[in-house]
Amino acid sequence: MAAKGLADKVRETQVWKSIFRHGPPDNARNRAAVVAGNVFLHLHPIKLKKSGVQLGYTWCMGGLTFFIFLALTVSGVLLMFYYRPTAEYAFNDIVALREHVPLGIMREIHRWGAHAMVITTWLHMFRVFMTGSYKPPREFNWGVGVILLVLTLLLSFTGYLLPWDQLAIWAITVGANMAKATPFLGHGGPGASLARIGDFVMVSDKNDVRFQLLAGRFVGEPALLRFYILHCVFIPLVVGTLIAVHFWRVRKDGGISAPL
Amino acid sequence: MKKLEPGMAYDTNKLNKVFAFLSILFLMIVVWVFLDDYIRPWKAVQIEAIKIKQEQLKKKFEIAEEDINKEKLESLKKELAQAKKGLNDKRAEINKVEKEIFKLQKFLKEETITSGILNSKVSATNFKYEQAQLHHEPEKAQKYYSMLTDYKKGFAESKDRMKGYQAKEKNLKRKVNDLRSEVIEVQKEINKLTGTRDLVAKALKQTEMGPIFAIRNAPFVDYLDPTLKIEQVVIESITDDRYFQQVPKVDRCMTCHTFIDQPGFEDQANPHKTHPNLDLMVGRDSPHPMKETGCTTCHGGEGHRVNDLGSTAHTPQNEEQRKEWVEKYNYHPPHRVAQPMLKLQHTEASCVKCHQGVEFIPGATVLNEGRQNIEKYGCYGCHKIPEFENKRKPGPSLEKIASKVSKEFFKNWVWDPKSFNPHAMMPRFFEQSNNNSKEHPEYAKKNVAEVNAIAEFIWEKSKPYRPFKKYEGGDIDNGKSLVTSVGCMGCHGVQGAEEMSEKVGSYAGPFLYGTGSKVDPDWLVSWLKKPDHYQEDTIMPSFRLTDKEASDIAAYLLSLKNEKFEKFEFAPLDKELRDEILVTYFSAFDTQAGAKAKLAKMSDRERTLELGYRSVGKYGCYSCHNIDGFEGRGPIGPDLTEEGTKPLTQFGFGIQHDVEHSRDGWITAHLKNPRRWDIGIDKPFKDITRMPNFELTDREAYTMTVAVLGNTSEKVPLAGVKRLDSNEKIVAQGMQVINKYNCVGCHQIDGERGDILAMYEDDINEGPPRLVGEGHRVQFDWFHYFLDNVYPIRPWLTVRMPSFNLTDQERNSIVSMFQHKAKVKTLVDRSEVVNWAPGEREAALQMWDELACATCHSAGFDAETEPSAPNLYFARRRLRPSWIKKWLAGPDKILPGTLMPSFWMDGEPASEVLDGDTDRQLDAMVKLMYEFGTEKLPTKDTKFWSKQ
Amino acid sequence: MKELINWVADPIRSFPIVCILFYFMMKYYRVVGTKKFLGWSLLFTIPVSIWFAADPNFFTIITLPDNIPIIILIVLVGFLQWFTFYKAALNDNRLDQGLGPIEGLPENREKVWCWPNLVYTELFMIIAGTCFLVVWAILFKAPLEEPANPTWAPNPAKAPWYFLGLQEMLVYFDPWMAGVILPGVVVVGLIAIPYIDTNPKGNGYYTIAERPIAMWGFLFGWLVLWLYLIMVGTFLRGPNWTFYGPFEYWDFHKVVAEYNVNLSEFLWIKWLNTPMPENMFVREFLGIILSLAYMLVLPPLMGMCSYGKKMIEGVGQMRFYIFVVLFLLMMSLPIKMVLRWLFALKYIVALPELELNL
Amino acid sequence: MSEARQSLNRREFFSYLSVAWIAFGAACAGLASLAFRYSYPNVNFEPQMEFLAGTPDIYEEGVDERYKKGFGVWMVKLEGKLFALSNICTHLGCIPNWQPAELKFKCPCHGSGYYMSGVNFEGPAPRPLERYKIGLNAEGKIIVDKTKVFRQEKGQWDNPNSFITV
Repeated sequence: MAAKGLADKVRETQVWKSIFRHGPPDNARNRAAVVAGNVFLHLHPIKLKKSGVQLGYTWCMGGLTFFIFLALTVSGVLLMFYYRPTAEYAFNDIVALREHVPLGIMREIHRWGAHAMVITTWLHMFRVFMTGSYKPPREFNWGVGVILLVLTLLLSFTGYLLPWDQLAIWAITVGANMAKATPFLGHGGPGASLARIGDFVMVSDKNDVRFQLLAGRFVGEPALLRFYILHCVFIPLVVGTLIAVHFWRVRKDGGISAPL
Repeated sequence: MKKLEPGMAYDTNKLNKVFAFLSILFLMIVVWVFLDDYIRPWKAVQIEAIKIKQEQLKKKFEIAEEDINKEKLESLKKELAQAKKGLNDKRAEINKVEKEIFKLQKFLKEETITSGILNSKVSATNFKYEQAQLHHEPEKAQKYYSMLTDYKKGFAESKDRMKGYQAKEKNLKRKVNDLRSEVIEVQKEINKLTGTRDLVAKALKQTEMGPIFAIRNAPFVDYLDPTLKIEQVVIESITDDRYFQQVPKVDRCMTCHTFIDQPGFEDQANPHKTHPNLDLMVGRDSPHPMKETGCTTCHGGEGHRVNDLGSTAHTPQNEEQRKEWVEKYNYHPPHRVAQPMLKLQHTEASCVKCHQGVEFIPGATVLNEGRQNIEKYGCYGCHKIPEFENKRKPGPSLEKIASKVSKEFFKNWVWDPKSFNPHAMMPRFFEQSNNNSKEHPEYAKKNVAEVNAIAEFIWEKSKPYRPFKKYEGGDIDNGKSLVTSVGCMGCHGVQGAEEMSEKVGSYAGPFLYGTGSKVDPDWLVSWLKKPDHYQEDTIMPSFRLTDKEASDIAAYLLSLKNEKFEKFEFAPLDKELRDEILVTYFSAFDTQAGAKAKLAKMSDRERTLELGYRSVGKYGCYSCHNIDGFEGRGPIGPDLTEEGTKPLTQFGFGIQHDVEHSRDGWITAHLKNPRRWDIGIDKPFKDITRMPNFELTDREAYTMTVAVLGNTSEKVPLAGVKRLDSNEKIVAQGMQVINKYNCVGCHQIDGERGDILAMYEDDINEGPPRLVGEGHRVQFDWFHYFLDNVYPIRPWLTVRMPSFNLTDQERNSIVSMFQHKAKVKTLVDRSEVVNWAPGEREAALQMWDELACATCHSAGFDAETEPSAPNLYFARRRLRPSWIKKWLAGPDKILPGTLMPSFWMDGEPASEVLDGDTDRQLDAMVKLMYEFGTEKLPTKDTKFWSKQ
Repeated sequence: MKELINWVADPIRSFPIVCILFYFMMKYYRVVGTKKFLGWSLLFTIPVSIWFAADPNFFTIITLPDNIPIIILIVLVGFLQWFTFYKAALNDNRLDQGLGPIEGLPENREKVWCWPNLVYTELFMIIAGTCFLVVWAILFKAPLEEPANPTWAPNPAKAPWYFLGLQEMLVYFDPWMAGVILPGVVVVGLIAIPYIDTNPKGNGYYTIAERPIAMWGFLFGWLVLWLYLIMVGTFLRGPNWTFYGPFEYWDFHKVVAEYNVNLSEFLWIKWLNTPMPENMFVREFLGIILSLAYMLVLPPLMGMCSYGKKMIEGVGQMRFYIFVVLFLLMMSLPIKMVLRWLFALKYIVALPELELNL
Repeated sequence: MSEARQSLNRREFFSYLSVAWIAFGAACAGLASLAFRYSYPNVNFEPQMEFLAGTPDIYEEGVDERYKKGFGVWMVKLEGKLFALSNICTHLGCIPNWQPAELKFKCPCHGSGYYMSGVNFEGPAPRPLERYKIGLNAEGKIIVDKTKVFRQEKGQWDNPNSFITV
């Protein structure tokens, strides 16, 4: 009784009231208020279809993907405190992260989280297809989702280079060489050999898409910096924006899908 | 006012108008961004360069066109037409063969596939077979083995067939070629004739600025494959310091200095000029190629910037050029740049960044001169200067000074050395702009007290010395001729021979001026006879003078008087001022009262000596002179190790407005008058600038500035510096000894210096021998012996090789230096008996007569004539046989202007003996020289060497 | 036995097997989608997995830290695929009886409060997810190899695991197809799905019977062409991208007998017995015609057959042809694979002069 | 009627709104293209893979080793062709030696042997040595570009960039 009394007392303080503008969510009014009045929760509807909370229906893969995205953002920001994207330091900093930097699993969380996010994204898409949830009125949101899937892969791919070890540079080399083969835009692709006038080579290893990606003809320090920026700033910004669109459309398209 | 729709705050049309206006503005600004980004000054420069190149190529094209033999070309063209006509007749045949070749392709391709398949099967089966062997499965292995054998057989057969087809193809192709040979040959001839022109034409075409050029360099698409672009070199081995990180140097100078490394543009104006010294710098085959050395390594400046003359930190050579640049390029001096470019005339300063540990840097004439001047004036005595560490003190020792000069002389000398000896190298401390008696009478009086005290102090410390000889008079004229002929002038200038002294320009020893008014006669004779009797570590050598010679020289030197100076009377010690100065010293750590009390406890003599001690310390006398009680004190002047990168703000320019506000401006001004910074500034006596005035000439100040500017904090990584190899290290060490004893004052070593030779312009053979490839010439054990026991080799010379006071280590260094310089380090086995081939000796003797060797090399052969060439009896001991041979073959090539005739000029035989074979003749003569040495040296009494 | 598995695992054999398995799984999904089937297959799979893992070579490969996610993915997909069939079978049985799907039952359509139902579910998943990630991070160190060295490449040099399907395609296609066109088609195709699939049924519940084409097509691409190829690329490709069985040691020196021949070489040398023409388009005319026919002639033909007609009626010309083109592009991969294995065919169109090989 | 509509259309076309959108769109496109251009640096710091190798007439028939040290290239003049041959053994990357007496390249590590043309004929080497891109510049000097390799087994040695006719 005393504890309850204490909780009530806390609830009655001005501080508490200033933050939570409603009583305990044990009645309809407060349950609505707790969701609608909270900036973090207000993306949710106040009430939703039961299937939306059934793991057997949603597998919670979308939610997990978002959670992992947040976890990756936090761990990624923390990693940035100790990591310098330069040829001299990148590798040593990674070694430092596992050898002496406090919370030595930060990089592991980030890396395995990245893999996990790829998996959950795929499975999310798998589930959405299985329940036919891309069907009208959710066609557009499915498209946004596919783009998010591609961006997730790109996020993971750009992050792959940052440890600056053999695994990193050769995986990126293999990946970047595909860009080389882009028709007309990569110097090893179909049509590239046609794009020249005399000495003027319009598609060469110095100006094709691979060069744009790597800022060089091979995976070197400029590529490291470029991938770092893409990985830490550019793609996350785009992904964050698209996630907002994605969530907004889930609400606007009638919440989690269900039979008509 | 128009009525708006309900719910509308603005009229839609109005909104559209504003939107349109802003959008157009936006668009225009975007266009501006494009242009701003696109228009860069270096592009204009590059276009200019292309035009220059075009002009040049056009001229070349015309010349090439003219060079073509038109008639021949015409006839060849006709021939070609003829041949082509002829080809038509063979067309059927050619077609037939070509068809065969085409048919053959099928077999070739088929066989390629077959052998490819078999090859892959061989490899795969081989792997399986090896795996079976590895896992001890003999049955499987057996199976695979037989398969492998089959495949291998098949593969070998296939390869064989392939070779057959290939041979066939080759044959057929040759056939076609044979059929066409006439046309091909003529075409080749034509190509040969027009080749140069065609190549120039091709190059000319590349300089065209047509539509493709425009597209390649158009905004936005100029990332594809631009022709106008920033050029750069990245030099890993030379770095710039960026917050303790050494980052590779990046130089983009060649973006505008387009032809800097290409010969043929020497006459262009900058920036299109070729580097003036491509053989040494920048050139691809030079020791400093652009890609490895860069530009700012030597010139300084901001190599990675390309925007304009100012931001790249170009520095004009002089005011004139600055004005020109301002006019032409809107030049503004570099702002916020740590290291602006060195002025062109100071560029050599940078050599020392990479060339360390050597006395001379070949090619760096100004720098070498500057260093020589530093050596001459002994700057390193007071300042720490790289490459001058651990040198002997530049001034003479004062430890026994009392026996050499009088105290009165000493004071007057210290006060103003130049008033006694206009050539004195001792700088002037007093009567300067910040302490002269006119403007600062009180300071000058205090200076007088200081000098008095210094003299007292030095005399107090001076150890007794008793000259071992008495001066008893001598022949002045003979003395003078001795001074100018035995070699004194290699180190000393001499009063009475001023013109010659200036020509020689020696500085290792003091200019002998007014000596009679300076030194004690007994001391002088003793010193001349045996310098190290007075000072153990002197570099003054002994000339092995006879008593008469010494007396005569002394007589001459004593006859040189400076009467005016003699009459100077130095003001006596002002005790009050002395005490005042001392109180200032004492009160540095004490109250005035305390200082005075301390002073009161001292006796009069003690006070004088205390001030003397303090003053020697204050003026740093001990930095240049050995003074008892100051051993091990650090140099008094600031460290100049990093003077070249000292921030400009750390230079005090005082109120000197006419001094250029730059590092080199300050240094030059400072060297010319160090005290100028005090002008117009109120400083207490104890704080006024103390650096003395050397009264340098402009040239000296300039060269020394260059030498000082090179000492920077920039650290070139090991990979970038010139690292001396084991040979060069030994040479550098030896050169230090050579410089210490000023050997180069007399001897020219492989073309360097030999100052005294200036006296022998009429006949260079009368001067000290020039040492060219000396390490090859002489045997090193002889050399060793000689340095320790000098004896005359060339009896006709009046100039003498003196005996130096060398340590073993120094002698070793000299000998090994010559050996390593000549890269000949072997010992000659002198015990070997001369081994004559049949008839060779007779031939040698015949040549000896024919060539009349004994005319000059008469010593031991011809009593009648005075020898005018070295005594050949010493050859065996002294010279290397291989050198003798080289010498005989072309003495002129080794010592231009030598009296020795070139008998075997250009490999022609000198005689008919030995079948007129030059090589054999030379060998015979070398043997003869060696045979002479086995005989005992004939004296006047013994018989001359005979030919039996 | 292990040798047999090694032999079977070669894509030449395992790809058809996987295809056949896929066919039966889809056809008998109602059998697969039972708890009994799950029980039996677990009973079979678990000991077999243990037996597999007992092999040192196999164990080495699967326990590479970067391969752990694939294992997790396989387990999850295996279960979720069964779960899908299970749910779909339940629904389809109900639909057969004329009942609606389970998800459409009134108790499932009931609206519930977000707080605490959804918020708590999310919280639980966050906690569980965090625990899972932390445990994973503690148990397995993130991989770190030698410092980057551009002068020597590790062999094999593999892309990140999720791209290994694409890298595996490189065996059969040139990079411009495998690395650019096909992935591009996948993305475009995925985005296009809702606009092509106009079947209104199956929206919001698990079913296979009501949308067979979508299910067969998607699952074939997802399971066989994407996941299977990733597994091959990860577990079965060793040095020099040579095939290695699951129990095989990755011997650097292994060589496989392989020599591939272009279609044009077959045509001119083998069949016509003449030298190859010099003009490259004449040389490759058969391949060019075949490729063009595949992409341009086949779709109208398919539109003319009865099934195609029916589909056109249902979804319209535009959607049908887009679908067919995407489908044909997807099928080009298995077709090329089969051609390679059967005829050692290298390129259908070989124009190295233009870097255009197909 | 239709004329009036046309004129209306024209007026609409030149209306402030359309001008505004066109200008706005063009400006945005311009900025986007600048952003694209921004991704291509104007200089790059990659090591130089090209070098000048004199004029063709300095080479004699056979193997020339002057660019082996420093650039890792043999210049080979053979049957009217001059080409730049890589000096990296295709087996395990050792550096073979040129043996003028036997007219072959022999790898000291595992004994792979190559003909003067670069084709392997003995030892474990799996394929011929690679050739580099070679060409003439405007001054008639040879440029060797090591970024582009030509491999015999891929039939690339017929590529006109892989040799100079002399």
